[in-house]
Amino acid sequence: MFFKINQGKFKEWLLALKNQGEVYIPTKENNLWVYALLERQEWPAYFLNTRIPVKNLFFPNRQALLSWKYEPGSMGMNSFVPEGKKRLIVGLRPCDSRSLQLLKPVFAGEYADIFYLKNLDRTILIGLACSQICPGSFCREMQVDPQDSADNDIFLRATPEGFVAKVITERGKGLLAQGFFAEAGENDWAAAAQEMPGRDALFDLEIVKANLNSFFAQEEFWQKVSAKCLNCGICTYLCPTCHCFDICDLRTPEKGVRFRCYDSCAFPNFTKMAVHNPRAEKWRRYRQRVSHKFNFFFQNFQAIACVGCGRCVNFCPVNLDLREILTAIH
Amino acid sequence: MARIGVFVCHCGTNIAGTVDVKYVAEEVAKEKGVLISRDYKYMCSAPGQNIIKDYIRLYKLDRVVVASCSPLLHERTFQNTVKEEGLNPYLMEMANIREQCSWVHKDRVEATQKAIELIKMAIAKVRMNEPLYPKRLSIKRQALVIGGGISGIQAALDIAMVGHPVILVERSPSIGGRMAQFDKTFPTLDCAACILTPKMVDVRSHPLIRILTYAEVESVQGYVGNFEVKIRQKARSVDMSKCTGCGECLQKCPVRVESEFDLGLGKRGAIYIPFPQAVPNVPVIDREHCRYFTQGKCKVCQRVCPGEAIDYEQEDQIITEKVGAIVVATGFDLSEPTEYSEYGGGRYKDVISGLQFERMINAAGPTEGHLKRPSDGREPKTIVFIQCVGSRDESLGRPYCSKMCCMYTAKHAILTKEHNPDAQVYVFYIDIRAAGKNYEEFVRRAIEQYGAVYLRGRVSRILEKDGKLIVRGADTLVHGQVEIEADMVVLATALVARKDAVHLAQMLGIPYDQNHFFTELHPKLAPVENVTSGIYLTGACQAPKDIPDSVASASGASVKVCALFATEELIADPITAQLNPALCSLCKVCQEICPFGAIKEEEVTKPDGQVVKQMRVIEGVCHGCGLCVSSCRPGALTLQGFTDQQIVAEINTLASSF
Amino acid sequence: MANQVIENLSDLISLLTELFRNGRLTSFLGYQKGTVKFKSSPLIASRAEDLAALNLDDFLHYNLTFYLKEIKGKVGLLVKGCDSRSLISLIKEGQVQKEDLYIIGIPCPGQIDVKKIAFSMGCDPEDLEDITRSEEDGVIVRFRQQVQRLTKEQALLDKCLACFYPQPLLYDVLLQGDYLPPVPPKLRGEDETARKSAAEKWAYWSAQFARCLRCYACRNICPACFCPRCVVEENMPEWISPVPTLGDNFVFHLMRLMHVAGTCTSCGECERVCPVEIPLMKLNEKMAADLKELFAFEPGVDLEKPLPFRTYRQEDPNEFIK
Amino acid sequence: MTENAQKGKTWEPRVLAFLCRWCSYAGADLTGSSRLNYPANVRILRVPCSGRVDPLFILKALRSGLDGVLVSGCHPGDCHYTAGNYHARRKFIILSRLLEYVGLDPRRVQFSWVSAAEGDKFAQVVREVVADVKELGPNELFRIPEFAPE
Repeated sequence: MFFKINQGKFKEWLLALKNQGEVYIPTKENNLWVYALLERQEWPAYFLNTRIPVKNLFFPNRQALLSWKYEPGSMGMNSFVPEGKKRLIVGLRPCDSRSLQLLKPVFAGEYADIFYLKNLDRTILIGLACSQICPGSFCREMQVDPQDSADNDIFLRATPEGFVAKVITERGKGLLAQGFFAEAGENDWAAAAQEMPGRDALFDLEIVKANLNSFFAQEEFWQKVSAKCLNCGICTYLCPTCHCFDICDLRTPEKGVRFRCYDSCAFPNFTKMAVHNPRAEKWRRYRQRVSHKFNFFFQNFQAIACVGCGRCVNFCPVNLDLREILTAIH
Repeated sequence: MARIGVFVCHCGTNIAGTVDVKYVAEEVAKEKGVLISRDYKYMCSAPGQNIIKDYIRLYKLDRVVVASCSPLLHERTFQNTVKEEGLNPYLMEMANIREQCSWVHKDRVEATQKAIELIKMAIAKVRMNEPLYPKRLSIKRQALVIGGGISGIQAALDIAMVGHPVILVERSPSIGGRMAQFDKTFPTLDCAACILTPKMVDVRSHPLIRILTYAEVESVQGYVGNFEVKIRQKARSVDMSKCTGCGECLQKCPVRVESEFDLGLGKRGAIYIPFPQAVPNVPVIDREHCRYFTQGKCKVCQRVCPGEAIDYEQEDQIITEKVGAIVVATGFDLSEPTEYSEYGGGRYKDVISGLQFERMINAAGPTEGHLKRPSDGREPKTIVFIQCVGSRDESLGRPYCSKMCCMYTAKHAILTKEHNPDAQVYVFYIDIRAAGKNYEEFVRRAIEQYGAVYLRGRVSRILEKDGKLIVRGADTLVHGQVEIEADMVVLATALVARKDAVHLAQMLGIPYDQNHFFTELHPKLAPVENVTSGIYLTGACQAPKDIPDSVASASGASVKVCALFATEELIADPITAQLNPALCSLCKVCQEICPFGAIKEEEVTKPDGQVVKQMRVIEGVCHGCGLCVSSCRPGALTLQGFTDQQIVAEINTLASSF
Repeated sequence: MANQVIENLSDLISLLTELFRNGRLTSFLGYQKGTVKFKSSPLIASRAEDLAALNLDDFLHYNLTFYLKEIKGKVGLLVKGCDSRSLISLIKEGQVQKEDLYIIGIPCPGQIDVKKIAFSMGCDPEDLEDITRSEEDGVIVRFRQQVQRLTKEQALLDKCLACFYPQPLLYDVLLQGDYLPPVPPKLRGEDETARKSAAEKWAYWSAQFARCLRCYACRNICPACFCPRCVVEENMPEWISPVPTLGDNFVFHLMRLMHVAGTCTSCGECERVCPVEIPLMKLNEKMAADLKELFAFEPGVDLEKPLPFRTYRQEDPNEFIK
Repeated sequence: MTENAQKGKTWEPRVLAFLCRWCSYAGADLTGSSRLNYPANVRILRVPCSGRVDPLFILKALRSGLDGVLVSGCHPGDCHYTAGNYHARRKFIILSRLLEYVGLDPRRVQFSWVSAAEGDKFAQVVREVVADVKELGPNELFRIPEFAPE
């Protein structure tokens, strides 16, 4: 089911969406693109993708889990389960939309993570087709189509006049039935597709997957490819699918809050135990990151934990390029 | 889990009058790990201490907090209390709820609340306390005395008298120092040599004292009780074991150069002893001037020496010795008279320094005790003495008083008059500083009995005219200019630190002031000690000092050395820095900033045979200030008794936000 | 210091190859082509064969000295004038020995500040299509079918506009070239944030630090951060919570500044790598200005002068103390 | 602070004072033995030397919600360990200026030299610091807005 809308109406529609819940749109703040609560800012005329991936709105770097307080003779506890307030995120790129679905099995397993699931449940996702291939990205190799995505409630394609919308879910459909959109057809949808600059595929994901097991033991390979690595957390923190976390308490003698925050397999301390660190060397940590995304995660969840968004490539302080490693493995 | 007992003292009404001690005890009992919390009228009394002991036994307490007066007052008391019950004394902490709470606050609610928080801080700290044990270090019972002047001589004798071996190192060819240059001593006018020479002989003949003259300390390593010193014995070119001191060589040496000892007023040979009573009475060859060394031939001394003691091939030797303590007695230098060009020092031959005058008037000196003008050898009739030449002069960066000049100038005035009662003596002074036993009387005698004319004022200029010195100055007491036609002018030049004082200070790790005088640990209460344990100061290397002061400080330093040697082993306070090499980045900030030189780099062989560099805290030297700890960025250093964990635990008890 | 000058890149590769062969070098740090636009990539060579990738282009931001924290042995490396100051700092901190290094100075025409260019053009760095240095002056930028000429002041890193040490202060050999500052160096003007009221300053820095992800890229790329364990990782006691609260972020950044004081040469790598654009150079510059004003200390220019927290003068400022 | 709130009192600042054990701690003792008065808002933490005070202690105290910090040591030249206070002074002025730069009023973190003989000065210093901090109000700088105390 397709609809279309012109620029002016689109802006009105965004404002109208605020009646439904909190609306987040891509916004440039402090020189970087983030999803920000729609207040007075304009819909951006042009943007590639947000610097901070959308996971941050579902699995934030600082999630309060519970709080406690000692009372004379007892201890009061309080949980921070998110309220069911509805949210709408407009303008997700297909890679980020995919990442939210990829993370679902992680948080929905035997011990369901109520925070992530509730956030997912209360959020309507309105995706947007890409206008350009981001630097460092390899989405097509990762089987993410920059022009289409089924991981949203609604998916938009921009046209010179406005947008063509594809309805994917029922709750998505509900949002369009508000008089802002006009009906459109398959041909409008197809016409709105933008030509993405072509490039030969760097690698075949299937072959990478198949080869990873045999590469695992090649220490020299991993040492060489990870030599530049800084051990910083940029690639993991900006990765839409990385989801390792730490749990810490902040407290005074009387009260405290338990938090969840990001942790990174790039940090030497990540695996540090009392007397032993199984991944003390950098190459082991780097191997872990690649293997987890392309091998272990697949073994657990039958999916690859990478959407090819290219953030880790583009923002790596030392230009350590995951694509090169994958190509080499291929 | 810690088993903590808290004991809250009433101190009569001193604490209980302002702080609700019962409530405090109840409140702190709720803290984690507190098994018992008791209050009592006087915790420091015998029954009070017994309460603590009883509860330690009864509850098997392993930590104790005493909330009472200041730890500066009773920390030792309560440490002993818990120790008597078998607890390590460092497992006791105090909360100061008297001096820093009940005595400074009036509001009972506020004071009570504060007392509770102070005790909670102490509880938080004591939880982190660990038993600490004093460290024991061995002591090498041999002392090194640097400098063979009267201070060094006295120190060597005192230490040796107690039975400890002493190495006395003197840079010049003989011991004796400045005092050997003097004629008479104030205020008694007894002859310097008469009282010094016997001491020099005592030193020479003492079986426990080893004199190394013509020698210099080259390096000092180690720490209190365990120094390793390297001493350079300069080549004397005379075999000490063969020389009989007959003096034949001195007579026959064809070279004549200015004698350092006589400050240019006399001559000596290239082979020489500085003065007749030298100890050891063995000459040295001054290779810079010796004809054999400069021109390749001569060897007169070798030919005349009956003992075949001359050895031109001798080389410098490095002597390595272990010592437990070092006494620094390196004395002073004198400022250059040339600093005052208006006085013509160095230009006018008859303008001399006080020490030159001292040599001149000395019966054993270059003029055999006769006053003679250096220019023409005539006896001076009118002598002007000028005080404070180079001292108390901000423009030279030397604001201090040289202390001795007032006295020795009075002495010189008296001696001049005694030599020639007709001589006229003028003294220009700024203030007369004669604070000392019989000192003021001595100066009065110079003025009243001997008729020295004291003029209060500065000399502005000295001119040479027809073989006379025209001294122009102010007499501030009559508010007028004076002009004196003098035959000789004597400048009381300033006592200054030795030229190489800084070099020695850095070698020994002792601090020095802006004038390069060495700094004592405390100017009043530790006047001979130094921040570097095991190194003691005496004499004029610290500041201008006269003979009685120098001798007294030498004996003081000696007692400190003997006290150190009297202990079986060094017991070091366990409040010291500890280093975890695994966290150390080897940036060496600790080594650079440690005021005591307690941190050293050393090579360590690991179990796998690999040799690595590591920093090490020498516990015997560490004073426990914690400066290195707060400067150590990776947290490789910690201070026992005041660890980061303890301090953060204290802060955290006060936390109100997160 | 040797006066040898290397004519060109191929001579440099031959020299390095020789040094690898005779054991004078065990590693070499240089630059190679990057895989994304406007970026080169560090080259870590552990044998002569790796040198083939050595390439010097217009984008040599990296201050390679930070790799010396990790890569030990006989290391050869390329340094720009500013990078050499980090070497001096590291020698003073006892982290490297001059004898272990083979230092090759390279000329630097000033490094292009892609973020600054994008900001002035009102776009994102990713949107810029092409940046080329122009012969006469500055750079030519292509962006969405537009072509724009920018002056050096508009196009180069701020630190390059204040380049007082265009020639390395420490080197074994120099690569042929002009060792001149890109523009006549000017001291940086007063920082406008310093003039704000306390509340405004707090609001400004709160907004900056609130973004901090605590990815530690600033610390890890910093040559001055060489501790085997950073205090932020210490948990007994825990000085700074791993949770990126505003307060802990403040403490982390202030602590880091205190720890690199005197060693930090304001090379700007921390700010360049920050994924959330925290203006860390403002803090570095503030620290540098204070050290200069209070202790007459300039980091990384003098091998002899003691680091500011390793010495003191009796006449140091005292008025701030009651 | 919450305790006071519960007692229905007005807000009272809490100031942590790091005192060196040789000079300032003894000076604070003298304040007591001289029966001089100062506000009860100060909590004293004994350290061996002002040189032991790591700037992190100060940041930690502020982060913990203390409203003010005082560090006090021996006068220049009087350090029991000869130079601890000189070294500390360098770190303190740098820290103090940094805090000011990021918008923290320097009156929240103050320094003093108080000798063992200056009981009256200690009382005066505490009075001044407490008055300053009172004027500045509670230190809520580091509080996480969503968890501001109820």
